[in-house]
Amino acid sequence: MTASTAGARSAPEADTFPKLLRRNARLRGARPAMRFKDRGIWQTWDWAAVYDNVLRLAQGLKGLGVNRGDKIAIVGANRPRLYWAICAAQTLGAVPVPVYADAVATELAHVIDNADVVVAVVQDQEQVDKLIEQRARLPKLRHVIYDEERGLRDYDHGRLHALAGLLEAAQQAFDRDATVRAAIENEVDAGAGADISIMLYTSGTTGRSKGVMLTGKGSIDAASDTATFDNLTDRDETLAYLPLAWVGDHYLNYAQSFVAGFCMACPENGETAQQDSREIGPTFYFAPPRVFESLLTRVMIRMEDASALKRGLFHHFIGVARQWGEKILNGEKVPLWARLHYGLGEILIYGPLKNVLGFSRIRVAYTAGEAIGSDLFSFYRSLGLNLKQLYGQTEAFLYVTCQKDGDIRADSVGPPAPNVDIRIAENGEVQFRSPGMFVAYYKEAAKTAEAMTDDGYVKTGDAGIFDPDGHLRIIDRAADVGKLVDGALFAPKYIENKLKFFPNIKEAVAFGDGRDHVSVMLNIDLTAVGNWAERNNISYGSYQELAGHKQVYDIIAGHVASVNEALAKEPIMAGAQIRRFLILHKELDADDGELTRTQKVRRGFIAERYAPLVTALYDGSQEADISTEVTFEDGRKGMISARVAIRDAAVAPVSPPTERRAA
Amino acid sequence: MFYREAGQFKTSYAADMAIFPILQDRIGLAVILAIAFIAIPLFGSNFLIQTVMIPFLVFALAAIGLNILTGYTGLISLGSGAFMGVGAYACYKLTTIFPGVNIIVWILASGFFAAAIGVVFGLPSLRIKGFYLTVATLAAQFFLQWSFVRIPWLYNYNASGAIEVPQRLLAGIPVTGANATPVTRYLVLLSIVILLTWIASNLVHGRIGRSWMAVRDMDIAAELMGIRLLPAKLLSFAVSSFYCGVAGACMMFLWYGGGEANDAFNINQSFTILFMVIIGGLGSIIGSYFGAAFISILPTALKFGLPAMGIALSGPVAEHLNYIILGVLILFFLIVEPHGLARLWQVGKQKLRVWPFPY
Amino acid sequence: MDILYSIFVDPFMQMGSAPDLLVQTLWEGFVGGILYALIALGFVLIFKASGVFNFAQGIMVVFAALTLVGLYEKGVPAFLALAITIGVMFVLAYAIERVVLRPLVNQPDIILFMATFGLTYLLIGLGEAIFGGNPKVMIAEQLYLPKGAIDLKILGGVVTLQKIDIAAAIIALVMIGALSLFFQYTRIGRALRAVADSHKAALSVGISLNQIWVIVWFIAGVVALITGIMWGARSDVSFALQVVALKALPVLILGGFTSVPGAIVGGLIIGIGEKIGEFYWGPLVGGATESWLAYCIALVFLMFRPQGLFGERIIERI
Amino acid sequence: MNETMVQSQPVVASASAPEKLLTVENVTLSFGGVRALSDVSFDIRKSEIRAIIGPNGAGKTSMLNCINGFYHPQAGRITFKGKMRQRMRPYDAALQGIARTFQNVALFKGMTTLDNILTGRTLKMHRSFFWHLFRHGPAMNEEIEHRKYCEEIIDFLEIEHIRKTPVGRLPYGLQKRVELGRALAMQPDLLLLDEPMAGMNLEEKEDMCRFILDVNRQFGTTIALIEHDMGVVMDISDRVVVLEYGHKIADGSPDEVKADQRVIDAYLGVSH
Repeated sequence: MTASTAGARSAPEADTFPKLLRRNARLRGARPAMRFKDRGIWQTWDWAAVYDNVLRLAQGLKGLGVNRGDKIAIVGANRPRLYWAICAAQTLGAVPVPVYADAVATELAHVIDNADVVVAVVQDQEQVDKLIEQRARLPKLRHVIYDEERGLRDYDHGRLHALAGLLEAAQQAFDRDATVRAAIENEVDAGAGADISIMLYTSGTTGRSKGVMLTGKGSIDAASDTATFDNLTDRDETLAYLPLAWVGDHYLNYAQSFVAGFCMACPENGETAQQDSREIGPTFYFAPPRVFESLLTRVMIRMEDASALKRGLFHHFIGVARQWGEKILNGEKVPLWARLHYGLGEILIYGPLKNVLGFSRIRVAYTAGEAIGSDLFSFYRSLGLNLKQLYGQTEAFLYVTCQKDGDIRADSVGPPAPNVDIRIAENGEVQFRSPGMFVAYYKEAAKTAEAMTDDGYVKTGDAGIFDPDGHLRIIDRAADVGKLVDGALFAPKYIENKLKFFPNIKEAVAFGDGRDHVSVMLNIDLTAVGNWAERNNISYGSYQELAGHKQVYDIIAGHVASVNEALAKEPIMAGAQIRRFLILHKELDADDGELTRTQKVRRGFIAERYAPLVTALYDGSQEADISTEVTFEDGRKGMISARVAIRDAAVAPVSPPTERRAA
Repeated sequence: MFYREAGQFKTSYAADMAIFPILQDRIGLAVILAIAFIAIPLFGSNFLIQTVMIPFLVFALAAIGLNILTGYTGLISLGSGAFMGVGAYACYKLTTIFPGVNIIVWILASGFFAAAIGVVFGLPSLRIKGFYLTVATLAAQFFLQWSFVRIPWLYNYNASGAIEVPQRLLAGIPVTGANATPVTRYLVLLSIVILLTWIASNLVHGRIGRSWMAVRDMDIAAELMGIRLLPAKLLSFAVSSFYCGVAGACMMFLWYGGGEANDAFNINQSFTILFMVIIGGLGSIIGSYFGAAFISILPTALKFGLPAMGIALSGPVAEHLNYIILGVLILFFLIVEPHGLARLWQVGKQKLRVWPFPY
Repeated sequence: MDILYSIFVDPFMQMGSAPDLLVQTLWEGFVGGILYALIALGFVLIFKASGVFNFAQGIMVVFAALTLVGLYEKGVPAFLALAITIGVMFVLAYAIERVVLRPLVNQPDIILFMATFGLTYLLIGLGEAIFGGNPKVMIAEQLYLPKGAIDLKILGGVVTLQKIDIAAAIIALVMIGALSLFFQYTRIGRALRAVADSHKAALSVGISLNQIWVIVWFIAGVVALITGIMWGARSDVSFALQVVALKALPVLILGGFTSVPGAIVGGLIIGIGEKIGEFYWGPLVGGATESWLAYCIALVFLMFRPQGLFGERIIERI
Repeated sequence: MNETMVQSQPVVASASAPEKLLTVENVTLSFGGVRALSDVSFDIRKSEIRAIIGPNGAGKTSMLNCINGFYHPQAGRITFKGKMRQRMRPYDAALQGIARTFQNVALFKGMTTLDNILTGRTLKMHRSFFWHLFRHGPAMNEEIEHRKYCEEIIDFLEIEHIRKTPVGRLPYGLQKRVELGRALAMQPDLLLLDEPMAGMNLEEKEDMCRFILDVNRQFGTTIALIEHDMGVVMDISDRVVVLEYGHKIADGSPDEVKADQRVIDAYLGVSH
């Protein structure tokens, strides 16, 4: 790994979170460390106080017989006390295991059992009840500590403890005898950077969830790199509203705040999170694309109810922002009048808008998880919100790539994060080595082996490419990526997404794996194309009729051609240009099993269902007959048959390869 | 639109319960005060100060007083004019009996006499509610007005039967009497009004104010909460009358410079102040200012504004027009916004806070 | 000692020594009371029907009288002027219902109360603007109202009764009689009584609230007009009357807001009370006690019977 | 719940020789000729949930009104904490530690949720008028101290999100909750609830039940409640007294009452 870029990189005296905490308590003891909207105001703890409480809680855990290496489950919403619990566990060299609070009892039990948890620190009665319900499955769980007493008064407190009570007791112990506290402080020093600092369970979308083990040193190195990268300081504020058990929260809020010494604020509850975020006005912000999306929709809906004047202003200045906003944000050359015009917009619209959304003070905002629509992305950026993308994984302790200020695109996730080493495998899979990369899956040696290459790279399972200036582009799940017979890389989703950027194209299904060229089946977007038809007074009776219309084909052919041009510019993809396409006579429909319920195309199924068309696509015929069973809205079934035309697509000349490797 | 509330969060109850929790509001307030204390005295013409600002401030004070009684405690009074009179005469007697004492002390002290009288006439509120009580306050109005005229001792047996404000100095500068410049009187008045406004808002934002509002909204429930009705009402009467009293004293000493009860403290004065409260907004301190500004400045505006616009008006016509417009406006406001200018202000402010959104 | 004497003994000695003066005072109090009662009547009608405490009743009296006289001065024959004035009162009632009551329906009482203040100012402004502010003489003889006085030689003295006062008394009584008949025996009358009890009931009678309000305000207007004529004939027509009209308020307090007989009795009590008070006790405090005596009487009275003479006992429930 | 909320007396199981908090003996109340209550007697034990049920117009609310001194029975005696009392004003009831909610919500419509609850603290506030003139020093400290207490209640009733909303704008269900909060703020020894669940949907009813039970358990507050929903009553109350036309027709544990023939008759045909 190359030399550190970060100031605060883990020196031995700061290679675990408890050590960092102590450092912060010394360096900036009076600076706010955590806030929590409770009882109507933002209760605030400075670093000294947090350190104090962590020590007390550690003392409490020790009292319950927690030893090095024991696992401590943390279950609940974002609450300072739960964060203390995490750090307290780390102080004792025990391993905190945050678990999703909304997990149903059985999932919760699975994780706790799988992780051999001995003590669980939970938020409230709800969680306690889950554990009691599952107690039979949890022989190893010795104690449960709860934060909110409500409703738990009458429970048997044999193995149930109030967190407040532990803190209280610990305080008395400290007061009685100074050595007790000293002993705990020694525990802090006893911790080593190489120790497992936390165990994060990957949300089990694929199979059972696995416990990803991360070291303190690794985590801190990674965090300090990115903290420096975005020059986060102890003047920053974040709102900790992401699930405690998700790597994002542990990284962005816990790790980075410990490293940079900034303050994290916990919302009062789900209902008030939006309002709380507005009050706090975070300077560093993360949200998955869908959050930004729903925000935007809400903005638009609310604007619809606004007076004509306001709406006029709004749309005018949003237009201005679309035109100049990103340029200004990226520090490009912009004519003075445009700057003034934009400045006016800032006063009248952008500023207030960001204020209402609680974005006024944001310096750095990240989004990740799924691909973000370029319009959506640039909408926020054009308002002057420094929104960036990152690509990450639990196994990497989040960051693999992240975008630099002023060098942002919607379609790529940026260059490798500092000290991250990325390579693209032969099969197009993205592989990396990073400071924060995980040690192993807990008790899953086999799976660990699967996930790693022999030379110590982590397999992401995503296929990606580097664009000419070294920005990584995730194109597809590696599994889906195939090859044409001539060996050219074929990434169906990548092509399909490119096609779907055109409003006229609703769905696209690309074929090509193991064939001699790429061809696609398309659905036109009835509204978009319908409008066009009306404007050009083309009459049509049905989707089928419109889909079959010659001029429609011409339009679509245009789109396909431009996609090919785009592909031609990308050395890796250039080989997989679209040769032939057709427009389906019916819309792909989940009711017919052609789409998943989440509206993803089921390529295999479609291939079978429309086998005649697929063959036609490859045997060069100009049209083909197809008849398929369809399900109507009312559930009746029926056959529709059609003669579908097939077109050859214009192929673009391939530009000379200028592939670059990321350093 | 100008509000940037993101990042303004409260970490203590004191901050959360502040009367102006939003930074921008505090700034706005500071600006207004600066204008009132510095800009106007420096650049304001005597006309502006004497004919616009001073009446405005006097009425604002009286309106706050009545608002405490009517707006916050829900007791309608038509006696405020008379209570102002009590203040004026008290102040007159005090300063003529003890000329040595600082006049401002007496202006404030006169409020206590008004308060005492107010309590006496508030006593019926124990048994009487609503309109009945309103009529009871009329008794106060007419009886007091009558006594002002009938008891010569009150105006030191002046032949004119009127108060003749003597000259009083403050740090060697005349603040009352013929030689007091408008600016001095304005500044003295302004200071008094600001001070009392601050106190009023303190009262209504605390336990006292809550018990008043409780009595107003649901007196039975209030009593079951442990609020003693009579003391609450009487306190309200006392405070209200205190404010009216001081306002009356200010009116005589810092504005009229002398005058006679029947035209200064008559029933119409009581009505005028009631209108200010209604139009300004019941149960709102700032509303009292709006109402006062509106109704005290309207006549002036008519008398001097229209001719300035080239529309010549004879005195009486302006007078009639004034009546008509006032009547129409009252109706208009009650119909369009029964909660008065204060509500309009709130709504506007809310709009600015959520700008560009409608809600 | 002689204070007490002059308060508790002397006045009654006077009454005894000069009964004719007493009768004279009583009579004047009586007539004054009748007029108070008439104004109060207007209040009561409106309050019963629309729950509005019509502060403008007083000014409506002045306005009506002014219109009448004003029209006459503009050369309109007396009785035509009278007819037109009645028309004006109807228009007024209609306008009020349309412009004020309808938009404010379901608003709290105080708001409507305030609205009538606005009305007051509007009417003052209009009246003065149209007919000028200076006092006018009521066209009594043109309306064939009697002039002069009758001297009764009784009780060893002379009691002077102004004919106009007698006329006033009679007309007032007649009107009150007419009204009560109207309420008893006409469909509208019954509807009005119903609305006083509950608005739904009124609707069931088949008359819309809005109509009822117009009618009531119109009747109140006519009452106001008659009151104005009487009053004008006794003194003159000017806005000073407006303040006098406020006396109707204590009358209402005695009589209760919803009781017609209450208004009459209350009016008489106030009228006679303040005359007697002024005549026999006034001098002790320097006279001119009419301005407030009425209110203090009412106030004292209230302490003992908050719901008024004829008002029903209020049982509070929660 | 935070210590400050927890009241002095602990939760006593309604077992041997339960202490009587309030006794009503032969109370008779009539308006004019109408008899609202005739010769009603029952008692309320410390820390129990006592339900008063009965058909419409059975005199339930009148009973509560007598208990907190809003009505004065012509005959009979009411003893609270062993003190017999005559012609007591509602204020005195509050002073003695009786709080209540109302059949049709009686909140202070013009004030926010927080202010409404704060008014419940009035009796516990002692700072003089003088200090309130400045809203600093003692007065402010007192305000804050009580604000803290009210925040506990707000948290307890889960109404954080409407803390600063004028209650007039709240939906009915929430208003009832705020009213309960206002009563709780008085830290009453006896809490009278007049149809706390009237006009609520099922979910709201369940919440309200939970709150009532929690109040009773957490702070050992004695509760007397009027309720129409028999199901609810039988679930949460320890003992039930049944009124009909101002007469007591049954008194005892939910099961006993349910079995009582007269109660069944009384409820026949009465719609709920």
